[in-house]
Amino acid sequence: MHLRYHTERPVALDIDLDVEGFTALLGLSGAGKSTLLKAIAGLLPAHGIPFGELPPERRPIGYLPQGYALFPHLNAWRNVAFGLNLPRAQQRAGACELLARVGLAQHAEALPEHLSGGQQQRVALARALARKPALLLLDEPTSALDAATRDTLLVELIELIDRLGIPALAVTHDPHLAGMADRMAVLAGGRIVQQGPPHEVFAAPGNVDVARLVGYRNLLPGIVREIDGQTAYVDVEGLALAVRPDSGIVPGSAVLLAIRAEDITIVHSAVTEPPHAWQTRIATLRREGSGVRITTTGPPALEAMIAHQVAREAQLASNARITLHLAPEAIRILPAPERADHSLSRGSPRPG
Amino acid sequence: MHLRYHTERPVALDIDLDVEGFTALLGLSGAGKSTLLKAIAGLLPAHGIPFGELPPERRPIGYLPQGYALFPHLNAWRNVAFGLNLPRAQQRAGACELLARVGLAQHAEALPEHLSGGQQQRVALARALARKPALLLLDEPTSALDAATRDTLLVELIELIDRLGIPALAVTHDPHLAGMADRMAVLAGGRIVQQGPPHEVFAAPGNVDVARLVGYRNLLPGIVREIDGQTAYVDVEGLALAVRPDSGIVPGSAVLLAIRAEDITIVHSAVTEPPHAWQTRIATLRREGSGVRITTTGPPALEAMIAHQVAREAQLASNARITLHLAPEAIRILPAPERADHSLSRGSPRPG
Amino acid sequence: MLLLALPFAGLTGATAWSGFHLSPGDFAAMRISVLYTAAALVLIVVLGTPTAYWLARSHFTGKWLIELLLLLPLLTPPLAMGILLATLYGPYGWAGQPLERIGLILTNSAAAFILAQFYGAAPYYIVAARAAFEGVPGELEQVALTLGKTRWQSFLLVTLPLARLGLAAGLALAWVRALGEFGIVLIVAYYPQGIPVKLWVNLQDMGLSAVYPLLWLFFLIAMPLPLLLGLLSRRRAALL
Amino acid sequence: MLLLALPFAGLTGATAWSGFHLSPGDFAAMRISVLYTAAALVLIVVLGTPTAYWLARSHFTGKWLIELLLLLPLLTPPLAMGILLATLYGPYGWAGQPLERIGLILTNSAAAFILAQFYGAAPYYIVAARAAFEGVPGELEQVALTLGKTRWQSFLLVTLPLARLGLAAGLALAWVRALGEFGIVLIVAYYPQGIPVKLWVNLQDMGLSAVYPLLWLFFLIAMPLPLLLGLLSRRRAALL
Amino acid sequence: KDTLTIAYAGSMGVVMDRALGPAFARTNDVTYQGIGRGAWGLARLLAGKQMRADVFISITPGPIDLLISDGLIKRAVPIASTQMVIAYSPKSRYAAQFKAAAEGKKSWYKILEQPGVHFGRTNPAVDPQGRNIIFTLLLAQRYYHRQNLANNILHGFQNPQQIFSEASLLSRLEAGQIDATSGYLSAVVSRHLPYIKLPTAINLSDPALADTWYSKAHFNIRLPNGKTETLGTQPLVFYAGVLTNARHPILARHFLAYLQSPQGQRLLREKGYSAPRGAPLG
Ligand SMILES: Nc1ncnc2c1ncn2[C@@H]1O[C@H](COP(=O)(O)OP(=O)(O)OP(=O)(O)O)[C@@H](O)[C@H]1O
Ligand SMILES: Nc1ncnc2c1ncn2[C@@H]1O[C@H](COP(=O)(O)OP(=O)(O)OP(=O)(O)O)[C@@H](O)[C@H]1O
Ligand SMILES: [Mg+2]
Ligand SMILES: [Mg+2]
Repeated sequence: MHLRYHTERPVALDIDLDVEGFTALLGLSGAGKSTLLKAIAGLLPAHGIPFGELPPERRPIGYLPQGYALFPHLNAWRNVAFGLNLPRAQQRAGACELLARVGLAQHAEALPEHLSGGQQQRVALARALARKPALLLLDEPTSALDAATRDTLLVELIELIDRLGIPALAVTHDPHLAGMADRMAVLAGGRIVQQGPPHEVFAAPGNVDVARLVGYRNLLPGIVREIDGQTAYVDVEGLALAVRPDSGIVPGSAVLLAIRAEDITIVHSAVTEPPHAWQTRIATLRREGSGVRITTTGPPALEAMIAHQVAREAQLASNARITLHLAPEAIRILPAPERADHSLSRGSPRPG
Repeated sequence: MHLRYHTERPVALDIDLDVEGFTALLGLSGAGKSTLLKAIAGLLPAHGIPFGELPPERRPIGYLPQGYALFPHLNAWRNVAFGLNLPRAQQRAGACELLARVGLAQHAEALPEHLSGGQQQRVALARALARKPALLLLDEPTSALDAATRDTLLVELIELIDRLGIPALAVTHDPHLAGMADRMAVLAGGRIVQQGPPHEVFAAPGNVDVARLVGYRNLLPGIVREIDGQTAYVDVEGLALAVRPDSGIVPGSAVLLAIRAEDITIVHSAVTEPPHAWQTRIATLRREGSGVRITTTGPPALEAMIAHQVAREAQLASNARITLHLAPEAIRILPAPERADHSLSRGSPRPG
Repeated sequence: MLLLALPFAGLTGATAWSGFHLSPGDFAAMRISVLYTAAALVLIVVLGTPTAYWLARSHFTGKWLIELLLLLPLLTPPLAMGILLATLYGPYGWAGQPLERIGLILTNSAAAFILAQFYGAAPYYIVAARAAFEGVPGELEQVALTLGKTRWQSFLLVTLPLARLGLAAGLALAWVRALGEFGIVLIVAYYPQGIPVKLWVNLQDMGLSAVYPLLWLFFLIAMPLPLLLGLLSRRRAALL
Repeated sequence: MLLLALPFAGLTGATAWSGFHLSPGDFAAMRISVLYTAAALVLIVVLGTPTAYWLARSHFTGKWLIELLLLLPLLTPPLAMGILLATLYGPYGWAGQPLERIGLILTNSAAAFILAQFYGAAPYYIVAARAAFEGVPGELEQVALTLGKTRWQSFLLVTLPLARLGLAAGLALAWVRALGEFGIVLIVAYYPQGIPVKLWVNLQDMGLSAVYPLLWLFFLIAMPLPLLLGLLSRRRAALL
Repeated sequence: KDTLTIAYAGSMGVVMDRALGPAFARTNDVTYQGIGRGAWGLARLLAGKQMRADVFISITPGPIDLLISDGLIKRAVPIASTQMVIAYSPKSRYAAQFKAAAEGKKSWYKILEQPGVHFGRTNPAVDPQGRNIIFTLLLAQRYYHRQNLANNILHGFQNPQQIFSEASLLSRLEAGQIDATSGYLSAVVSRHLPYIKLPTAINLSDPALADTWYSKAHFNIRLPNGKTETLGTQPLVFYAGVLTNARHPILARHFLAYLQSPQGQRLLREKGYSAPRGAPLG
């Protein structure tokens, strides 16, 4: 399904987007994600296709609002039945079937305020499905769920969507959710700045906004020094990093290098530096669930994620001297941003 | 700081907990996490030490409630100044300093409803710090933040807490946050079922609840067949898995094996099976940001996370035959749960 | 609180319980009060609810003027209100004259009685209902639209049930006001005699001893509705 | 809505604008009305606010009885209320007698006037204020406690500002009710004569032509407070 | 069924609503509606066309004169008369003294002159009764040759401590919050209140005394319209007149005739009214 929507207020959007299967739309808080969904649902003045000329109650969409917006005076199954187009006698059975699909069969009688946040979200999802819509609009569908429930629910949801053949557009700021989608798009500055299969977007973010959103923790501005066949060398704060050159770059051009913390490894107490490795010191060090996160003094200051086992063997400690290794394949080359904007991941304008 | 608290309503808790530095308390939704914090803050009838005998306004605690509970009629800096014990003239400067610490210096004048969810949470955090408390109580302090902001803020918060020497108790259902803490504890069934440094808890969950919470996706019941020196063999649905034996187990005892999806690897198109490897088929396969998540047909049905590069080389596809490898060190042995309860990660009772 | 309850303790003491009896016509007055107040209430709900909803949901520049007009009847002393109504709807009033020609006499008639109660109670209902409607998040109505309900269905199925606490309070207030309305009724509809006017007549004709029993009767018939509404909304609130 | 505004259009038409003049004593009545109503309002706020807060926050089994007692004065026709007050606070009443001994005469005095207004308006204020307090989340008050404020400070700094919209509405309502109170005042305090009683006296003595100018004067002095309160709360709401 | 609407001076409630009205309604098969309120207030509402009635009954000629000058009444006939009395509360501290006075064993004015006595009356500026009690006391001052009698009881013609609205006055008297009030004999008898009868020379009941004796009482009062007026007595006679804009003029005339008929007069007498005196108005 191809969507074209245009809004002016509260935020100007000009959106051109393909929705196939389960499509995730990633964007920072305040980017206009909720605004877009409301526009498609007909709840905000907007121009667009499809549905653009229909009143909201005639648009064949299922909408899961950001705050769930369950009807507080109706219990779970009646909330779901609200969207069902069935004779009275069959409503309950129909609603319970949908609730069972989201794992809430035993909570059919509960009022929303007696459900936990995650349960509420699932009821709202069932309600959105009730109308058998031609398009599902999901606003942060998993924000209230713990990791295990989120993954289970998402997998089921994606299967359900495949089975019913209903395309779904889910907006989120969670890259994990985007990663599980059939297709993803990134919203920034009122436009879709990149779209495609998630692994492609994750592997080759088109600009700095996308890179940040999909989890590249190191974003280093640099200047291309020379290109030597399959390898280009980029100067980053005095260090020459080897990268696989992009078609577009020429020596002397300013670029931005994006590197995942997980892709930087350490080399065991090497006396001689192997290629693509250099010495530095650990600035901070912090144990996390899946490994040890270190930052280095630099230059350039980098963030790396080291597996627990490796960290133990290397006896990492604050201020210790280490050798970092960075494969050329792990570095993405992005166009340099017009102006350095370091507050992107913070200080976003107010949410919807 | 050692905490002992006991409540009866709305949920019975009997808590015995050490708080050192930044301590994370992990628990499922509805486990009573918020209840515990309110009890310590004096907002619910409870017995406990310390502070048990003081009225709420005299307890030296800083409390960040789950819904932030910012004062809607006061702008950001006045919200923060509410907790400051300074002469009128210095309040603004003091509040702005705290706001700057959470990266909100430029939003000092904004009213809460004009701030995004994450910004609100940070204002509430600054407000909780304003009183220079002897103990910080944080209820889901990062639930509204995107990954990048969350990590940045947490790192700063942990440093701040180190610097000020204020112990903090943060409750969460996010294992990632727990992983970054100095110390963590797990609440289940009204008690602390495990506590210690995060890497220890992550590496050796004491029971099935803890294992689930810290991200073990595979939880397999089995029977110990034999113990052979450093290796024990456990029957799991007909497969004998080699594990490093625990001191407590004897042949014939029922156990639960916990395995992370990330710890299961595949072996390249091997004709002969190496040790600790066996053949199976892929049931489902899904690309995610950091790799490909597969489930196998089993028995036993397992979930594994394969790096993108490996997956590409192995040309994984649905229904393809693969060889899984599972190192004995990657398997945790847990006591078998009293009764099989498969709805643990779902259907929790209502939240607070 | 205690202060407010004191006079009623006094009432209990002052009533001659042994010689307790009603005056002739008291029952007729009760019937009239209950019947016509119910009719006035229906009128108030039918006309007041859309007005309140409109005030709650629409935003335009001249709105404060409308609000001022709503305040006026609240503000006017009942006696003055009665005079104004008599001027307007009286036999020589410019609304009364044409209405009289079509057979609707608005002086000392059932219609006049209901009219007086309407003016006395409608503003209270509208003010309360408006606050109740403002408390219903617009988002829920919007979601109902996306689920295929029309605006009218969404009002019936979502807005009304969610506003019911406030509406019940408004209804109780309007009932109490309409039933107890005296000043306006005295001028516009001395007849048919409802309880408040009957109280006045009893006082003039027979003195206090005839007033107290009627007052008790009045409480007896006036109380059930507000109590019931309060109870119902509390029950439902507890259910939630 | 239009229906509600009609009588006032009628008033505009009926007033003899060319011969518009106030009767002597009208200004004195205005002074009395404004002064004493302000005093009554202070009393209502001082006594009513804690009562309303208590009703909003506490839960106990006998609460419905208290609520019923609150309804009673709302329900009682003003005339009956006046009689009850006269019985209670009259020179030989069992509350009036001791008060008279300490020099507080509650018959035809400023104190009696304020008393009548208090009983007429306080229930409205309490009902509105209670709803306003119920709208303030208890959690915010609790958070204020954890920030080291006492219960009183938390009430002043959090509850009051957050309830101010509803409190302002209650205050406006109480002002309007107290200022327009006629039935009770007529019985309890014929003197000093405020505007509503003066309207009645003017009507008897001089006829309608003397009533209309006084009514305009009444609107003129009664309107500013509710409008101001409405404006202020709207301004602050817009600020939020 | 036709509806006959009678606007009458408020003190006549009992005789109108319980005796004359129902009796007339029964014999003529009509519905009776009585509106009882201050005579001046009624007259103003009728004159302002805020109210419509078939018959208007007033005490004293003043309100009738107002309607006659507005052309709303052509002719009014006297139907009964009454006299001023002092009503007292049986619950009063002074009840025994009043009782003695009523039996002629004590001077009534000496009781009222005591400083602790709460005396009540209506507003002389707007109510005939309020004026009449002042005339009565001024006449008593001459009649008993007692200097300052009126002032000792009234403490000023417009003393706020004594002036109540009519409804308030009666309920206070019954509730025992006032010791004594002024009253019309007719109303006081209708309501079974104890009272002290006054000599004809001061009770304003005899038109024959009007010019020679009653007229000696007069006083100045500031009216609500700011003018100071000198007031003289008017006879305590009830006048009834048919309104020119009556809905049922024929029925109204029937009622007037009924009031003057023997049956009507008998009912009036039973409720404490005296025979009509004086000539028709208009
Ligand atoms: N009701 C409103 N009034 C004024 N501005 C608004 C309103 N709703 C949204 N905005 C503005 O529109 C912009 C986009 O809001 P929107 O809710 O679409 O963001 P979002 O991408 O959904 O953010 P989040 O991830 O926080 O939900 C925000 O910057 C916000 O300031
Ligand atoms: N006000 C209340 N009334 C009744 N039950 C309550 C109330 N508050 C909490 N509970 C119950 O107490 C239990 C614990 O609630 P609590 O809020 O402490 O959970 P939690 O661990 O903080 O969950 P979450 O992660 O969803 O915030 C829940 O099962 C809930 O049913
Ligand atoms: Mg949004
Ligand atoms: Mg919680």
